[in-house]
Amino acid sequence: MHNILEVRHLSAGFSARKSEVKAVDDVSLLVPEGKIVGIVGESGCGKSMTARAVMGLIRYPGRVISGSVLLDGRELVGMPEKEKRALRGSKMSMIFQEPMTSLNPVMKVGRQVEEAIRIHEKVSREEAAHRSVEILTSVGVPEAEKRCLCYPHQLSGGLRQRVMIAMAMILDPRLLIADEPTTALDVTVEAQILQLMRTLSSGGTGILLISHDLGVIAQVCDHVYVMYAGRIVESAETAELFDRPLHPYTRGLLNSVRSLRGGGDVLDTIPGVVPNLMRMPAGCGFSPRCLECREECVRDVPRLVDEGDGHLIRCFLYEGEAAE
Amino acid sequence: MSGYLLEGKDLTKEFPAGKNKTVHAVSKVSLGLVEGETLGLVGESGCGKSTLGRMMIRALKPTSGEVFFRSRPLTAMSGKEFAAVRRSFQMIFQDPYASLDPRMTVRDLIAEPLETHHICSGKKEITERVLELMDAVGVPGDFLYRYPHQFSGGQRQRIGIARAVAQDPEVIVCDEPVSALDVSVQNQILNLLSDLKRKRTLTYLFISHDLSVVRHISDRVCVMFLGKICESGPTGEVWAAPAHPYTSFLLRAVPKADPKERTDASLLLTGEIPSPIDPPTGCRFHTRCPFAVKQCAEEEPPLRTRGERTVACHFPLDRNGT
Amino acid sequence: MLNHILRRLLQAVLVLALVALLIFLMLRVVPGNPIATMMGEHVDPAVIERMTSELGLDQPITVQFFRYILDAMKGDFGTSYSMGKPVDGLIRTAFPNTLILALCAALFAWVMGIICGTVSAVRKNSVLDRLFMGFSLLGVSVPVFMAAMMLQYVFAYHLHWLDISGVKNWKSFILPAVALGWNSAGSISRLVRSTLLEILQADYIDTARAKGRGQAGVLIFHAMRNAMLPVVTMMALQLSSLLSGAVITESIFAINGIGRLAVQAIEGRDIPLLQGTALFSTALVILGNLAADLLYGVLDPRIRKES
Amino acid sequence: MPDNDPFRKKENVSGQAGDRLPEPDGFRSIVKRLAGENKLAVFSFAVILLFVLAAVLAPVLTPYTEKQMDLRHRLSPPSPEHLFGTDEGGRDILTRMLFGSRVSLLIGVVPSLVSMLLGAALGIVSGYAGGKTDTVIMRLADLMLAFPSMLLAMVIMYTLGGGLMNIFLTLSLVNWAGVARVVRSETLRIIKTEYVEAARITGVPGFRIMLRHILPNCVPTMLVLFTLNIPSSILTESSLSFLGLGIQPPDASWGLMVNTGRQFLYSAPWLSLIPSAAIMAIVLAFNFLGDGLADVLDPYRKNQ
Repeated sequence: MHNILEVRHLSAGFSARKSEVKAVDDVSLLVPEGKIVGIVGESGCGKSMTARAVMGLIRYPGRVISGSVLLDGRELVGMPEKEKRALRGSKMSMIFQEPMTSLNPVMKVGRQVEEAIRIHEKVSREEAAHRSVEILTSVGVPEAEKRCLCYPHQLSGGLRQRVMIAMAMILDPRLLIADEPTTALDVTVEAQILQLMRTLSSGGTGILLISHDLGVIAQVCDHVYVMYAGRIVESAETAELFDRPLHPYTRGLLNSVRSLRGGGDVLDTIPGVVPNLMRMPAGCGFSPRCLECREECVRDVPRLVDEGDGHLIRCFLYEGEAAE
Repeated sequence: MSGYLLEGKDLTKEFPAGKNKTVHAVSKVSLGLVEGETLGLVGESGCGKSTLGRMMIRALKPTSGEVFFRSRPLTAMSGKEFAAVRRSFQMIFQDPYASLDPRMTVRDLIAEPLETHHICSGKKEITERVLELMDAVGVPGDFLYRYPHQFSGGQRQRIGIARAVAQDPEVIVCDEPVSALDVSVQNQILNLLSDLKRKRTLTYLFISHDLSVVRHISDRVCVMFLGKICESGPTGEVWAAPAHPYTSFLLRAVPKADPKERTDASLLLTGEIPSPIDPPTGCRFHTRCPFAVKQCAEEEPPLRTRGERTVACHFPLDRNGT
Repeated sequence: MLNHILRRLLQAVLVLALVALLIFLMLRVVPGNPIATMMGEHVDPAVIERMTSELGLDQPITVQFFRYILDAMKGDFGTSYSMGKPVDGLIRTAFPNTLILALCAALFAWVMGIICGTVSAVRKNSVLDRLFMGFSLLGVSVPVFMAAMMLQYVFAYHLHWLDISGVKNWKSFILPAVALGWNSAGSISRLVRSTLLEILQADYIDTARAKGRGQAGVLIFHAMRNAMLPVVTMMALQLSSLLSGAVITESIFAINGIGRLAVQAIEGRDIPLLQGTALFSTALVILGNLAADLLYGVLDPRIRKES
Repeated sequence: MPDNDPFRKKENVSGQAGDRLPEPDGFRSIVKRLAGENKLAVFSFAVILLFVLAAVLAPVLTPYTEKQMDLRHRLSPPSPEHLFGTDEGGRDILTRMLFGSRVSLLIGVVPSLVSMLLGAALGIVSGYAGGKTDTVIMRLADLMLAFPSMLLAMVIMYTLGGGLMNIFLTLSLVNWAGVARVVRSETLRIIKTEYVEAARITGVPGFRIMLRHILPNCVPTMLVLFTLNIPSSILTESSLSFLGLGIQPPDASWGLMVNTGRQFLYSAPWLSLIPSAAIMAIVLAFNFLGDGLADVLDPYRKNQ
């Protein structure tokens, strides 16, 4: 299948006082056409930074350190800003976690939605306005024409996120990056937005969905990458990953999922806390919290190895086996 | 009277919102806590669960209605009378970053309730007590003189919990105590809360939007929608067979962490939550309810009791979900 | 919206009335008969007495105040002791000069402030940024009288480009306006810079960039309007300090404006004139604040709908 | 309080606090950070110290006295005997500068301190109490802010007459309102925080909440306001003295010296230039220091 997005050995971070801090370390991933690919991880694991690196929107003083990002085969790393700008909003677009702060508070919704058309195509205002009403309707905004005249603060959270999606989808991009698109929403609205994501991907758009919520990932993703401390620690088809989690972190994460059906008195936990970027462990990022931690885990970073059927894993528990 | 430790009757809270407009945050809600239980209060944002929780311990004055603590009217007490029972109530907050004064050390933070209620006196004695509390919540005693910003979110929440239990309260309102934390840390805090409850005979009013958290921690649950309670009962039973359509849709909408159990699009609620400024007439859920008939729009459904469960719906669902 | 305007207007009138009372009382605290003070010691006491009663100064202070207010509402601020002319007439002749001076100074301050602030924010930490911010801080730190004298010395005395003092034509206003606006330009450019830097971190700026907006587009279509909100408030506050500064610039450049009238009033121990100028300037500031308030409502839809 | 959106901060919260988060603003840490990040502010602080030292040691540093006239040496240009020259009365300018710096520094610090204490107290009470108390205090503040400060000062000085004490009073009256407003809005922000709610629920009395929770959290703002009020007070005094409404001769004040030197601007420019430059230098130093403090104390700016 055709891969819309191909990220190869991407590293990104920023220079602190004396040393270089890598928030994203050697990340490779693929987003095929019409699929939803998920990145799951906790705060500070580098998932948002990866997304921003793809879009070329890393905030100063952060930057891409090495690696390559291919959008439909075109290299984005090192591409002149002007060319990249032409791709943003037309070939690839992004929606953010906070629909409230991600919309300009002093600009009418309609103007914000049609903005991408006005930037990338030479069309009249009427034509642009017409198309923005159309796209708003298609992402499920009722009375779209009336909403176009509203300011963002007059809309509910769910509607705002739909507006964000309409804004991102108006030029029918090849790639949509969604950074925690439902985290700020209520459960019933979250389910609607996830449903919308599925519809969008069935139209051929490749979606890179970033979330901390295993539930969201399980519901919509076709393929999952698990990130921890800046690295991809495991990657597999969604069903495979939830069936046969291999990495101790993934297992811990899945074990700590609480069921609606209830369970034992004491919940499973992962001991310790998420590591700080400034004080990353030398070896495997998870080693300080890992119950199966060995000597080499503290010392060296394990390689990402294939455990069969494209199920990749970065852990010494499996590296040995693969070598044998 | 009733067997409740803490009971709210017909509590209503309205906030002014601009001219001639009122936010009906909570409308005539009655709620009772049995001693030693954990009561979950569930609902989406803006449903009034936090407001209700605060009214129950007089952290917020109700517009109308009354709260009884051991059958004594809490709301009617004078400031002086309330000061005498105030020690029985505490609260744990959602945001561990905002709920600890950034300019106080851990010792001073935890010591504040001890000093306010004259539980112990003398610097040394207070410090010893603080150290005991830190130990009880799993924060190392070496951190006594550190400031909140030097801790992670989970540890801060532990400090907040230590502060809450310092005065040996009877009732603690937990307002979304884990929703700001990382997934892998949430369970640590939930386990700590269960553990403390067992050791100190506490009663929790546990406010959360996360249905799985509520399922795990609470004995009974109240589901709120737009300032009203629509259903209550033992958590296991309600979750297994919801009687109110809203509860049922809510449970179905939760994204389950199992790719084999994907939510069916046809079983989702449509539309948005109506505004609490101008709530719908009759049953407040009728604008989103696929089963609504004319009666639902006109008549407000009364709370009906069936054994341990209550439901406010003209046409409650039976066990098969119809 | 109309309701909002009316309420603000009412508030403004109330503040103005209180200001009038305050000025009135403060000036009445001065010990001794003001007429006697003004006329000196060798005047026939009978003359002083006659004048005192003519001006109503022998009445109880409440009566004096209400008469003053009633007269003021009719546009009559009394007669200047030292110049012997009606105060409102004096103010009316002086006002255009002050207005032109203040407007020119404000224009200079806003244009300079916004341009320097924006450039500094966009080119953060560049040489240009440091240069502009150095100038801004200098602007904030230089006393108005120093700026005025320096400009006078260099451009008028040394280079003979412009007049030293007095009002002859539009060019006469250049030096005073720059001297007066210098200070405000500094504060505005510093505010514009810090506000813009904050706004450029906002999420919606990322959204705009994700749509393919370039730096200029982001700045013009998204950042500027939001950045203007605090600047508008600041400008209103600047009006007050502009009028304060006008007192000094007008004296140095010998411009017949409100500020110079106030100084003359003090030199002549002329209570009606001082009262009139102080009240008039305060009214201007209140009016400016009101205008800024309404402008803010226009710029920020969130405020507009709430009121 | 209406329901907070429970999802609001879900993912923004980072796992572990690190070195990048601001330290609590103990005096030592402020100095440390200032030294580390803003060399200019440290330099300014040194300049201010130098001025203070000069003001204190004035009588020791000069053989002349501030009022000592010498009509044979009127308006003499800078020379080894008179480093900054003499004025129209033959008085040594350096000496008058040194004594004038006492006035300027006192004028800078005393009213700023008074107005800050007054403004902070009224601001906190106003914000915390709300209701009628708030309305009364804030209307009063509006009133003070509506006056162009120069004119208000002029009216007060007219009534009270010139002199150091009256200038103190005037400047305190002019400045408290601004402080009260800022502190009030800061208080309003703080009382909405969960830690104040926690204190209330615990039953901590109102007075104690103001003292232990609100005041310490206002201190950084107050400190910045204080350092920025000093230069503005110095400027206002010099302007008043310049107009002849402030310090009265033969006492020395920089503003007054500029004023008297003005008539000799073209023949003996140093008479007004030197005191002007001194005013500028001290004001600049305080502004740099205030800026540096604001940078260090404001967590938002720090995170950029």
